[in-house]
Amino acid sequence: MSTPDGLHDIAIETHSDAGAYPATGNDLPILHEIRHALQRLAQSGEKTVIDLQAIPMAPGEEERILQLLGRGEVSATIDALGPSEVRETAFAGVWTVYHRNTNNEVVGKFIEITHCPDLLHSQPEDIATGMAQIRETLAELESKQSGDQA
Amino acid sequence: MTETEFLNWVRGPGMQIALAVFIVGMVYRVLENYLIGRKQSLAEPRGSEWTHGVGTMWRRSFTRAKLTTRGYVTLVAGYIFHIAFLVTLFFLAQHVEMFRSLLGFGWPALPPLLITITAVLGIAALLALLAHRLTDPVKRMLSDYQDYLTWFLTFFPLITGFLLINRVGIPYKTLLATHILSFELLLIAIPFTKLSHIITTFISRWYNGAIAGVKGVQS
Amino acid sequence: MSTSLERGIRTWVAQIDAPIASFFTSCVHCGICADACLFFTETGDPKYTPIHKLEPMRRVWQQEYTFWGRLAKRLGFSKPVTEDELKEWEPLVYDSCTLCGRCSMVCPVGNDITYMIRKMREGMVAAGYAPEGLKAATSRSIRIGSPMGVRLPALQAQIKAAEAETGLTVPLDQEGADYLMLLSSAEIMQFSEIISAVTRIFDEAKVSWTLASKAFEATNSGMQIGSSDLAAQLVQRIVDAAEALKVKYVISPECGHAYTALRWEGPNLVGRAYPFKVIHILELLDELRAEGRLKTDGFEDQRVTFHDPCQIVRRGGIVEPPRNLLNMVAKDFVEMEEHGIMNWCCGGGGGVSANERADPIRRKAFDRKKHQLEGMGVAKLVTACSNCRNMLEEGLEDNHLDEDIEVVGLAEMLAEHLAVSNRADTGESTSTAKE
Amino acid sequence: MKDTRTVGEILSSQGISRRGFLKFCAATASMMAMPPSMVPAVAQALSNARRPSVIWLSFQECTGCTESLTRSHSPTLEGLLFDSISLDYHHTLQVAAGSAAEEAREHAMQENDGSYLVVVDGSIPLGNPGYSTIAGISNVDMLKETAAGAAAIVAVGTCAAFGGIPHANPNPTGAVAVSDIIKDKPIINVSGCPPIPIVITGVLAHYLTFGKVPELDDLGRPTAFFGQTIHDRCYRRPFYDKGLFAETFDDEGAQQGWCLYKLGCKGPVTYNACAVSKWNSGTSFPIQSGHGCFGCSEPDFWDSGGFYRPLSATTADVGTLAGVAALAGAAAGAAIGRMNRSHRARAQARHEKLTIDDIEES
Repeated sequence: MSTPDGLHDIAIETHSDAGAYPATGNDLPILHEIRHALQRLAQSGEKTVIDLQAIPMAPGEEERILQLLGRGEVSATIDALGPSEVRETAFAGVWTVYHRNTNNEVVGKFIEITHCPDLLHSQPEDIATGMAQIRETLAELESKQSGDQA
Repeated sequence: MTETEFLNWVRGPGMQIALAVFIVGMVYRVLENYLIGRKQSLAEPRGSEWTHGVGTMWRRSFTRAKLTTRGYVTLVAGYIFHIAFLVTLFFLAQHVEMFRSLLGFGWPALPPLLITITAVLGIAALLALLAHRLTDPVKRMLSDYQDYLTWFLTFFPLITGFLLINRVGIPYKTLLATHILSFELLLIAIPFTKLSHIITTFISRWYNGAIAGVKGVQS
Repeated sequence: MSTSLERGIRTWVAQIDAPIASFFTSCVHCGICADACLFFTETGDPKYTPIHKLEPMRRVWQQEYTFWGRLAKRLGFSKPVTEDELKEWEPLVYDSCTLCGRCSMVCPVGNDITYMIRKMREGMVAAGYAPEGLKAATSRSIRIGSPMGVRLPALQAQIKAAEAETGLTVPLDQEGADYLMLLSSAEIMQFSEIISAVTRIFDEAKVSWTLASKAFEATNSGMQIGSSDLAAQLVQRIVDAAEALKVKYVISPECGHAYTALRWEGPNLVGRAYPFKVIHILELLDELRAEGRLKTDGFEDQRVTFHDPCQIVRRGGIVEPPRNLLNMVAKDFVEMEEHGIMNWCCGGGGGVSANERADPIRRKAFDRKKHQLEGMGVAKLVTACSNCRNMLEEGLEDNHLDEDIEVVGLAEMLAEHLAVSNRADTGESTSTAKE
Repeated sequence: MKDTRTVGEILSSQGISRRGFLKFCAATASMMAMPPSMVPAVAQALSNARRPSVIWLSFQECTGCTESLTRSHSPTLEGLLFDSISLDYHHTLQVAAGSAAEEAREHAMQENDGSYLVVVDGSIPLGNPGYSTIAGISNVDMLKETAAGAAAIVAVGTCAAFGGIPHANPNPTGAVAVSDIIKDKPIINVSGCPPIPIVITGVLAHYLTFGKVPELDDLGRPTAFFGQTIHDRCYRRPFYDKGLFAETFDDEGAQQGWCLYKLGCKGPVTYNACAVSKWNSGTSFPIQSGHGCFGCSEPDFWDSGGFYRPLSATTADVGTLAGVAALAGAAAGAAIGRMNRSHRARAQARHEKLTIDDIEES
């Protein structure tokens, strides 16, 4: 079965990555940190954010940690300066927050231990803007109505 | 001098200087002694000078006598130190790489955990030997400044090396350069001090064995 | 030309050789040699550390034979060896060293410290620093022929007594005999039984032997005091007599340092190889035993042990013969814990016994032998050196052990058990039977 | 024209929501290697930060640093940042050319005297200024002139920070680092060949956010990024600790991802954020792709004895030296040895026999 470029004649040996790399041992400490953070959250309501980008990861390690955390009941997408994915993990109170830019590239990875990530809340500044906008809209509608009546 | 310049210097010119001094010095010292010469015995020999001399070079690594406590302190700490130091020097992977760069060949290394143990043993043995030198009346009487200088020069590479493989707060680059420098200082000091025993011991043992060998006496 | 510091230093310069330089270079000041020295172990005084006894000669080596030492000397930085130091070192070198050679066996870097002390004494005596007792003994050796002042008539008297006792002739000045037997002064004066003992043994074994009237004394005070020149004079007498009598062998008697002087140093002292061989009496007896020419009868019924004379065993290499011989006559022969090449010195070798000044430290050092014997339950302490024998007897007496333990010479013990064949049947004897 | 609006005002004028801004702040804090707890402070500071003027000077360089910057993995973020700064001069990126370009620089310098930021990539030739000129102005003159009114200087890349490759032996142009010339201004060294893009933008973001120079190490590098060695944060470190090393680039050890120390990795002596930030959108970094670290963010990395020589190995040739030393030692030893031998022979010749009279007299 020869092909014009003959590349298929070259025997290619593939090596699997699976198991080839060591765990740097980040998973256990991170889980421990999360456990402590959850305890603080339960006792005093204190929130914790872990920046996954600040941790040196071996190849495949981040995936393993996410796998350990699992999937919970809530997931949400925020569309602000690109998509952000907010998910509750299998452990209630533990959330993953992944920020992407408008090119869909990840720019921030966090694990948040909180009742609900702050970013899901509507922000006071945006509420103020919204209020202004709704007033404007109302004013516009009302003026249109009164104009119609007139 | 920046840290990098320091490291580059000790890895290059520093090592050249140290090796040159060591080789010139040791070849010189051995010849300076050897060429004084000695008389061949006219007595009818009962045994071989050569084979007995060579045998004693090895055999004298083991003691025959019963010693007193102070002797056993020296003996045990001395054994531990020498074995630990030599294993650490020759069987840490990083050291094998150094020898490879000097000799053009290397050999298998031992696991770092084992080397950490030998380094700790070496350090502990040296500390014990220093304490003993300061407290034992015989050693204190025999000691001069050289005994303490050479102790420090031997201790220095061990302790810097130990810190190097056991993450500590000191920046790795400075520590590595200091460690290599400490080894170079040790090399340089060898021909000028009692440290030259690393070579002359075997010559002395040979003479001892040869003198005994002619008489067919054990040594 | 009289002795002087300058002459002493020049002697050291001439004596220092490649081994000495190597030994000084190698010393790491570990102090292990102290543990091998009975003068240190029995006193605990660090000044008795063997290598320390060489300090003045070490400085001479450094100043005369090393680059830095020469440079320092030229620039006036070095500390010259002084008269005061020699005075201080004299007792260390002569009173508290028996040249027993134990330190040379334990030095981890291989220094033959005994070899060094021997050369150290050359310079000391040339500088005029030697103990009076040893000087007097040497003087008697040179002028009279024996360190104890024994003259020929005294020997002749002992010969007569031996002949009377054994009924055999003790050959004297018999030209053409195979063996020339030497004796030590102590044997002639104190342990004269040896003469009858060897006469009987040699007669039985048909050994052709003789004594020499011009050279009966085997000891060598010249070597003990450290003067090769005088030692050579004493050896020369023996060489001359042996050559005149045309013997094939010269027998070194039961005396430690005599063996070293005659067997190992002698040819180097007189500057040529001998035309005869030197054999130790124990070697000869062991040979006779092996050839079946020495037969014994009966056994000692008491427990015996053997004290190894340093110069014969450790420094002489005659380790097995005394044991083979002892086993012929002793059923309960036990070894000391440290025996053979690592046995301890009696404390009086190397000229120490001739040096009255050393008496107190020598007696103190005997504690070592006392400890060795403790609990062994031996009734007889056998040895093969008349000096050791003297020291052991004296030491046991000091420690009130002389009632329990008897000191015996090995050849004598053998002679006691000698199996006597029926001479009339054989009808011939190399040893002339008394008519 | 001088823009006096705050960053907050600029962003909100672009219709960016508070949520968007907070997300931006979270990503920026992460980029600046700050803990997430600092996000509110960053947001506060950024809202009120004023848009600084930036003059970018390129000297003896390869444009790799600029390439790195423009290929940073979050263009929209950097885009936002650059919207927030006024890049008034960058001769690779700017549209203006010739005298217009130089006028833009001079204009920016005048208008923002004392407050603008100078970014430099490339080293400066002191051997002969003619090696590198821009618009007829030598690099050293332009640097001095531009630096005079600057609030701070960011030396981007190892060339600007430490001299880099132009400075390597035999350094034909006499290249030096910015810090060798400018002594009276704060200088932030962002070394690397090239520097990690996110580190460049992180440093600029820090300056923009807080209006001041971040904490620096003794080589003038921000400790937030250069505080730890590659080795300390390397995922292959456990192999180093166990003594498992790849011996060649294709052996079993290499395939198993073992430590690259024996293959010359300079990770233990290199301070940079590669092991954490990684390259190409966080995909990988040299060690992860199977090659040891060069140590490119360190001074003199090009002259540190070869990329493939283990750190503990000696870099100099010692074979000839050992031979020469042995011969020299033998010659000296033989000379003094002969002296020693004749010294001894003379002493022996002068020896006068000791007699019993001598002894008896003493």
